[in-house]
Amino acid sequence: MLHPITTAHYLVLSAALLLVGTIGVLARRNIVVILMSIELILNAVNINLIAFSSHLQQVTGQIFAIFVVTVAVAEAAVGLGILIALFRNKETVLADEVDLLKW
Amino acid sequence: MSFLDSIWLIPLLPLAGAAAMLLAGKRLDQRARAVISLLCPATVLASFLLSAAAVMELAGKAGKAHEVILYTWVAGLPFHTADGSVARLSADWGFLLDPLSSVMILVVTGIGFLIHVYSIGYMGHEGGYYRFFGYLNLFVFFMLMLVLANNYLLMFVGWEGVGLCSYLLIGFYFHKKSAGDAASKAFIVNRIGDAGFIIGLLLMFAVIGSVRFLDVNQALGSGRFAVEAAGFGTLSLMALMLFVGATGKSAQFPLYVWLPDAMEGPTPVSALIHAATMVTAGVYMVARSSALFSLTPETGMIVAVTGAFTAILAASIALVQNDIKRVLAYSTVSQLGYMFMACGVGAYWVAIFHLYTHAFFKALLFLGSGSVIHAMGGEQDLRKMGGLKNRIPVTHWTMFVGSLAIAGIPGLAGFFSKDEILWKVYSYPGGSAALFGVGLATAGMTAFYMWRLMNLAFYGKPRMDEHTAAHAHESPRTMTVPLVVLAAGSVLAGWIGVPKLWSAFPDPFRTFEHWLEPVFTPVAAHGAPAAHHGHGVEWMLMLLSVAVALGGIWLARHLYIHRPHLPGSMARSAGGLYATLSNKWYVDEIYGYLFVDGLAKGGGSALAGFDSRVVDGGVNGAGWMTRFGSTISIWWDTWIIDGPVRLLSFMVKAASYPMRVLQTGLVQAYGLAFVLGVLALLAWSLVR
Amino acid sequence: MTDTLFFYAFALMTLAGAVLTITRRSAVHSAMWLIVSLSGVAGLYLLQKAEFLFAVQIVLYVGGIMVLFLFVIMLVNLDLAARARQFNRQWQLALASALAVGGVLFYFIRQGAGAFQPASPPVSSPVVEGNTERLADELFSQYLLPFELASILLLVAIVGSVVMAKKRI
Amino acid sequence: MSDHLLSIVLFTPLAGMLVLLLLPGSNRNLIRIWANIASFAGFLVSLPLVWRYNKSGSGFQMVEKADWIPSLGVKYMLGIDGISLLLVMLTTLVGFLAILSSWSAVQDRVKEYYAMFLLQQTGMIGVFMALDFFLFYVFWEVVLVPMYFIIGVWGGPRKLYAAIKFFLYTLAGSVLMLLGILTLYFQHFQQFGFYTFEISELMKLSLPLGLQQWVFWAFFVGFAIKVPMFPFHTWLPDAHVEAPTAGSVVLASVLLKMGTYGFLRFSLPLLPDASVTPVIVQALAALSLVGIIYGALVSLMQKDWKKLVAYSSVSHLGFCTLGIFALNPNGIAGSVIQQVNHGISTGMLFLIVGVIYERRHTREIKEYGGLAHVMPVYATVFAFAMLSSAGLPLLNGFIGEFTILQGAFEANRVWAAFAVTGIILGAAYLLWLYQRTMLGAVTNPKNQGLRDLNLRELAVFLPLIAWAVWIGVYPKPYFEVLERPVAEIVERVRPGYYGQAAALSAPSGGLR
Amino acid sequence: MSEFYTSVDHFVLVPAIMLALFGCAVLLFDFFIFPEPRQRKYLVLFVALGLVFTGGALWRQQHFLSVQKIDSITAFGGSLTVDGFALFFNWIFLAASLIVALISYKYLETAGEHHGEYYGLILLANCGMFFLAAGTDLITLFIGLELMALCFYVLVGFLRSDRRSNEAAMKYLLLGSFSSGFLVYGFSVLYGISGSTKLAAIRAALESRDASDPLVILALVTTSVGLLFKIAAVPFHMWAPDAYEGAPTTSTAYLAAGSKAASFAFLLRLFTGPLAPSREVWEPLLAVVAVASMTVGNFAAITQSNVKRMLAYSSISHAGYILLGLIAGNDTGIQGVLVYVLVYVFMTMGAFLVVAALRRKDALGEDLEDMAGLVHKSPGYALLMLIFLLSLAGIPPTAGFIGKYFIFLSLIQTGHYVLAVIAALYVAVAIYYYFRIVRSMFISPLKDASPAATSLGLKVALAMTGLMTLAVGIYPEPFLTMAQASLVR
Repeated sequence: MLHPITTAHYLVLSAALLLVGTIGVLARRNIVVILMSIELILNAVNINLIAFSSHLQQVTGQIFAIFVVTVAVAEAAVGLGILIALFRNKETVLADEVDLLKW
Repeated sequence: MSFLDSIWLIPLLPLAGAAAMLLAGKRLDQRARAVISLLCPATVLASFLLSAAAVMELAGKAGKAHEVILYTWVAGLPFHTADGSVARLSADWGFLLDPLSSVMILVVTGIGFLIHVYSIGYMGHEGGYYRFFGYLNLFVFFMLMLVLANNYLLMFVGWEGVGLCSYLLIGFYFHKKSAGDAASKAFIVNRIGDAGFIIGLLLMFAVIGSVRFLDVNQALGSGRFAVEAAGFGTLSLMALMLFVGATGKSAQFPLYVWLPDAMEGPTPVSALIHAATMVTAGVYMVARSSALFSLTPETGMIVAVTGAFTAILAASIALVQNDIKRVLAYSTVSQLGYMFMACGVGAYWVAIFHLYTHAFFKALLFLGSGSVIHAMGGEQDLRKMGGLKNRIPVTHWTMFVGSLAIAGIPGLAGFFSKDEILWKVYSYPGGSAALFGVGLATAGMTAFYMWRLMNLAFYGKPRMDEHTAAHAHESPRTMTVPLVVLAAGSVLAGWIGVPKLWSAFPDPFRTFEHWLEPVFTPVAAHGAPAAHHGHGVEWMLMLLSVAVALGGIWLARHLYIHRPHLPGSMARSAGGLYATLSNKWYVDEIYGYLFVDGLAKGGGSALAGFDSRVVDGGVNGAGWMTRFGSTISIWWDTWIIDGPVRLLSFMVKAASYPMRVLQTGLVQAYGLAFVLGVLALLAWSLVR
Repeated sequence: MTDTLFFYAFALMTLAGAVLTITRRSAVHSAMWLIVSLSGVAGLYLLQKAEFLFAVQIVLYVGGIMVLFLFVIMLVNLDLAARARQFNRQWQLALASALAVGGVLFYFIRQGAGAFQPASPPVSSPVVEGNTERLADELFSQYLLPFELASILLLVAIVGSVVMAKKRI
Repeated sequence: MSDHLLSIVLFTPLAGMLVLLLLPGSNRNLIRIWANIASFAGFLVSLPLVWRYNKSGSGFQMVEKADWIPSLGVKYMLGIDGISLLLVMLTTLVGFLAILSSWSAVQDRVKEYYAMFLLQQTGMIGVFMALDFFLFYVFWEVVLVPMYFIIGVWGGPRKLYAAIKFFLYTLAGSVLMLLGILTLYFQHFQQFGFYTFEISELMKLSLPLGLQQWVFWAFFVGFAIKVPMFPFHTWLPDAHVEAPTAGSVVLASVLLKMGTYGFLRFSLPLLPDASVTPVIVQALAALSLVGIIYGALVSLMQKDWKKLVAYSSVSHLGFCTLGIFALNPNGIAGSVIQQVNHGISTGMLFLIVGVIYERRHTREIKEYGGLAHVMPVYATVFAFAMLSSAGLPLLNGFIGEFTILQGAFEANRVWAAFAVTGIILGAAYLLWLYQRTMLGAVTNPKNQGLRDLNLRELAVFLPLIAWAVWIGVYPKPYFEVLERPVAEIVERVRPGYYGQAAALSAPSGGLR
Repeated sequence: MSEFYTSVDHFVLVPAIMLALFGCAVLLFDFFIFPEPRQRKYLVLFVALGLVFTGGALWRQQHFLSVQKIDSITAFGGSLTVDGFALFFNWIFLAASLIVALISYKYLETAGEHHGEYYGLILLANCGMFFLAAGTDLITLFIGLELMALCFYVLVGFLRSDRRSNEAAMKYLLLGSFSSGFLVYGFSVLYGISGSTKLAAIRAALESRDASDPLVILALVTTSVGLLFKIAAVPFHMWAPDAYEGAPTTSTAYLAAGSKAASFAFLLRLFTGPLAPSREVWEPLLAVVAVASMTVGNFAAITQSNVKRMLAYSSISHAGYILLGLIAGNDTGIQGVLVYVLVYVFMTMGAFLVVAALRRKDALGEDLEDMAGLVHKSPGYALLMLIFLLSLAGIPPTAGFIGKYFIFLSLIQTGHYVLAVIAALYVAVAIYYYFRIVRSMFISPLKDASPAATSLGLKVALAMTGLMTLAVGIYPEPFLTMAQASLVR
């Protein structure tokens, strides 16, 4: 009945998470939520890395994951900073109201 | 140095005169006209004397030919002739004096000199005096080049040159639009002929490998080429093409239309260029190519028939013309037709003989008419003349002689040559009774229209207004002297070509034929030997022609003196025919419709449209979409000039917008594009 | 056996949290659900014997980033945004294309485990020392460079966010 | 020193330009004087070429060779043969006259104007001298930019459109040509193991016919657009009509020759098999013939004086290309001579338009008429230009046209037959133009007070007229100069043309 | 020196250390030594100094390589490799940073946002680029990329009070981190495939698998998507026009030159290294992308009226051209990519510099109209701009032609005739919009006579770019040999 969990399971899961994140990025108007969705994507990557590293019985993947987390933090920080600057001038956090630059 | 070696000076002297006019003419014209009046005729006289001397020397020379080569003019590169042998595209700057060219240069310089003298008086009161003489000298130069050249290519130089001068001289009164038109018409129609000439030359290069007269004759005579009696071969084509050139220059059907219009030029010009010399260049050229034509009987036939047709056509038109100069112009065309008839049947010396006599009396008639016009204060319409006999006696008597001569009254120059032509046309193997008939009819018409002219101009009661009548006076000496000289010529010139029939006269009276004999390949080369005709036939034909001539004269006198009302009624009764004749068989109209409007203008504009629309690419769209198409005119303009580039730029711009529209400025749309890209790449690598 | 159950539990937690994150109207709720999702991931880390990462996940993400997010959400008052539509005009299209990508991904995976093989694990004796130690060893020997580099990265992040967010520098 | 004669000739105008840039822009006359001096110097230094060129010497002469980009096998290599010699002389002379002619015509941005001309001068000379394909391409492109500015800045009302059209058209052609060049370059590497752009090296290639044809078409696009041959000619009227006088003169006299020169120097020798492929030869001959007749007919209908001349160029260049693809000595030699002739005659015609445009600022033919009364000298000069362009014997045009016709006739009699009609029409539209502008009464009062040519303007025309007469009366030197190079080209495309000829000539004893 | 940080490691790392050190130093100085806004311009000197030191370090490495006759030095257990390739690109980065620093102060003063952080970020970004060029380990590369990217997010948004700048930064950041998510996802799969993050190991692993392996394809596609985003290739280009337009022009120049060059270094490392085995998969993909980039870039640029935006599109099309070199893939092609990048950096920066010079307090000076009649008010700028544009279009004898030359040649050598023809024809299309600028500069009448900005730095920078653009065009030999020596072996 319950078969053992293989790496493939993790890959499927991460793929799914990636998709959810992607949808979030593409569909939500609120920039904050978009940033969150990006976090989701990075987590999907991490699931991949961890799965592989345990599959390969080495920690490289985990290290990689740590760095991914770091990057995620950094991006979030800068992103929110920019968001604040934007909000200061434009009074909005909705992605589709930001379209001065086009064509 | 001998005169023979200095023949290259003969053309050069008039050129010097022309150059002088071009450089210093204007100043001379203002300060010292006399200088011009002396200098220019002097150069021609000089070259006449030189020519005479050279001819004398030539007479004494064995072989009767002398070639002087200055240097290689067109020193082209090697090429393959039709038979694969190698030849070099080359033409000398060289001169050939032989009996044929000697006759020509004497005529050109002699008549040319007389007409120069005449012009001193005739143009005395005209502006652009120096221009006129400059052109005239230039013409003499080119004409001499034409007849003295030792190869066809150099001959073509003169050929084009005289065309240019006739253009300049016809357009001399260039403030008159008609003059300009006539000039251009003459040049362009001639160009059509020249195209034929050029192709002929190319063929000559391709087949024979050289265009030097001596080479060509030697090659054609060498038996390398058989007589093309069987079919219409390369040589026949070559000959035909040369003849096309001749029809242009010598105003034969279908290219004769320019000559009557050329009468826009000053009368001396008409006399020199359009009667005595230039228009005979074609005849000279055909005669020069006798070796070729003798190998191509079929072309010869074409020549003869064309000549005959032209002769009678022009004569018929001349019957009803009212412009004194036009009558003479058509008469010239018709006389040239005679000459080609002679050439066609292979009686080249007779053609040249007629050319020579014709030069005298036709020049005389033109100058005379000029004198008449001069007296009438510029009036050229015969219907407004009449009764000038006593007002301008010298002109009258000289023209009287001229008219008799052209009509072919025995003893006068015209008689000998014309009668010889008729006889040869009848008797030569190439000829036929039909041709003779046409010739005879033409002779009758000639006599008629000439005497119609005489009667309308000199006899009967004056029809001009008093003012003109009061001022009608004899022309100055400078004009009458040439008339007299020419009249004398018209009487005497014929006596060196007395028919063999008149056995009473010793051979010296037939110098002309003997003189020209060495130049032309004997008639025997025409395949079939000359059919023998009895003396009786010849006598009969001669009398017949004389009778016809007299008949024509009588009819003219009857109609225009005794029954002046008749012509009008006849014209009315035969309305259609009359209209057709006076409208010159509508040839000009037909041509105008066919070529000028049809081909050039129509084709040109069609192509201009084609160029802008089709070639310039599917401009419909381009112009239609063009961004700054403000007013219709601009729109049309851009539409017209638009090209593929516009089309391209349009398409690019058009393509530019969709690409930019994707750039909505919405960050998530960008993300979407990104994801679609991912999808595309994944899918692609999946399906491969 | 239990691993299997735990896996599905955490997987459900992760995905559900993720989905709710991107579907909640209010950003605050999204943040909360994100925490849930991240914790689920953390749980998966545990299952894979990545204790250290588990800790990092909880502390850094759930602790650090979420605080940051909430802070921002408070700073830029979002009630206005909360009342607005939460999905943009292209969301169906986005959904469709994302699912299409998913479809392709799953096609790959459906090709079977055989065609879907990561590198084969070394047949080594099961490791005795704990996860964190090995991690440390690797990190400070093999991956010293990225580690140093990461510090610069964080510096940039700080400077950057300060430059951006601060009213006047 | 004199070993570098070509370089000197090449760079004199450029040096002149550099000095020019240092002069104060405010002092116009100084600039004008200097520009004229510089260009005249350019002409003077080119004169020694004439007597230092050895007619009997084969191949290229006065060759200069230096490494430029060794790693690409690119060399700075100059050299001239008879063909280049004539075109270089044409360039230096016409370039000078063009600059002389614009003394009073150009009033604004004088400095840039002359700078552009001098720069362009170097570019054009370089095109005719380069023996390295890369170098050639560089010069080829260098010419574009100044001409763009000359048209675009000092041009007529629709100058912008004309300028960019010219630029785009030519560039599109030349980049495709570049691909062809690179193909040869690479093929050479594959066959000989080293990279070079040297023409003499590339001539050693032996390429399969198919490839040759591809490359040929690539070259064709580049050259045919420049010439311009029939379907690609539409940039020409625009460019000519809008360009300032001197611009049109240089454009017509020299720039167009770059295309025909390209055919002669590259297409034929480098791709001999492709060049004799019946399809290609017939196609190009057909295009040339269409160009001849078509250009003539279209110019018959023009209402714009300058546009008429422009279209006449299409017709005349048709003769040049026809001669080239007759692929026999006379065709090619005639083509080269005709190129020079066209440079002289059409150059004069454009100058003539310029003179009157400077006085009346319109090119509408119907605006004029009877100018011969007010400007007799002008009318005379015009007559010379017209007649030489119409190919009247004793003037240059005839020599070129007849030689080309002979060559074409040898190749294919029908071609010649068609081409001859071009001569008739040529006379037609030129005479018609002359008649409508010069003859007749002065209808338009505006034309009453026009002043005749002044000395400077006359000085511009006299050399050209003199040259026209020289070629017309004594063309021998030109044929001598061309004999060797042409023979080499013909031998290249049709090996044994001469040999076979000699063999055949023996029995029939060959007439002179 | 421990066993984990050997002298070799140090020797290899020095340039990065210098950059980081001076980066931080500048930040500190800005705080403590130059509180006065007026004095901030002296920070440029520090930047220059830092770059000089870095250059010195690079030179030592170069020297070492040439003396030892070795291709490369590997450090940190294979995560960092200094070879000709890395050095070549690092020189380019240095030049770019220097130029940007030189022009920045004037521009930022005019724009009213002159802060020391800008210079710090320039240096730190350059540090990130260093690792992109020299890194041979996925993690190092990833961190380097992010380091550079973060700096650029800030640089783009540096005009904090300007909405367009904010917006540009926001968009760039969102899409950038989104794409790097995909990139690192691909990395994770690569790691899974090979069990290592070292490029060499990955290559070995890929060679052992067949190219149609789904994992490989997955990794390949996601990775290349991330890379293509960085070089702004269609359809991952859309951030570029907005970011370029919104950013302060100096940042735009840096973005267009530095970031793009670094990304190409990164891309080449991966595609000529680990991903080389599966060429058969990605060659057609890249071909499509390249053609699409040239098409969209050129066509969209045609009708732009904002010069910066137009140049952005042109840079997209240039990315397409450079990719063609990679597609051809033979030595000529790669050398072509290197040369093209070198050339591209200078000409495109030059163009942006001129645009930057037109910035004034009141006017952005980015529109085609603002260029009208430039030749009348500052002929020098106009002339230089002309040179840059000709070079961008690839007209000899400017540098751009040399780049195009290599691309065309490599395509012909490898038989990609169709691509060659397309590329050639797009040259003609490109001319059209480049010459819209030329037209407005030289032919249109002068709009406003207010003089263009000028400063010593601007002059020097323009001199550098102009000189290089001409030098490479007229005497390319040294640069070609340099590129030749920098091929990845």
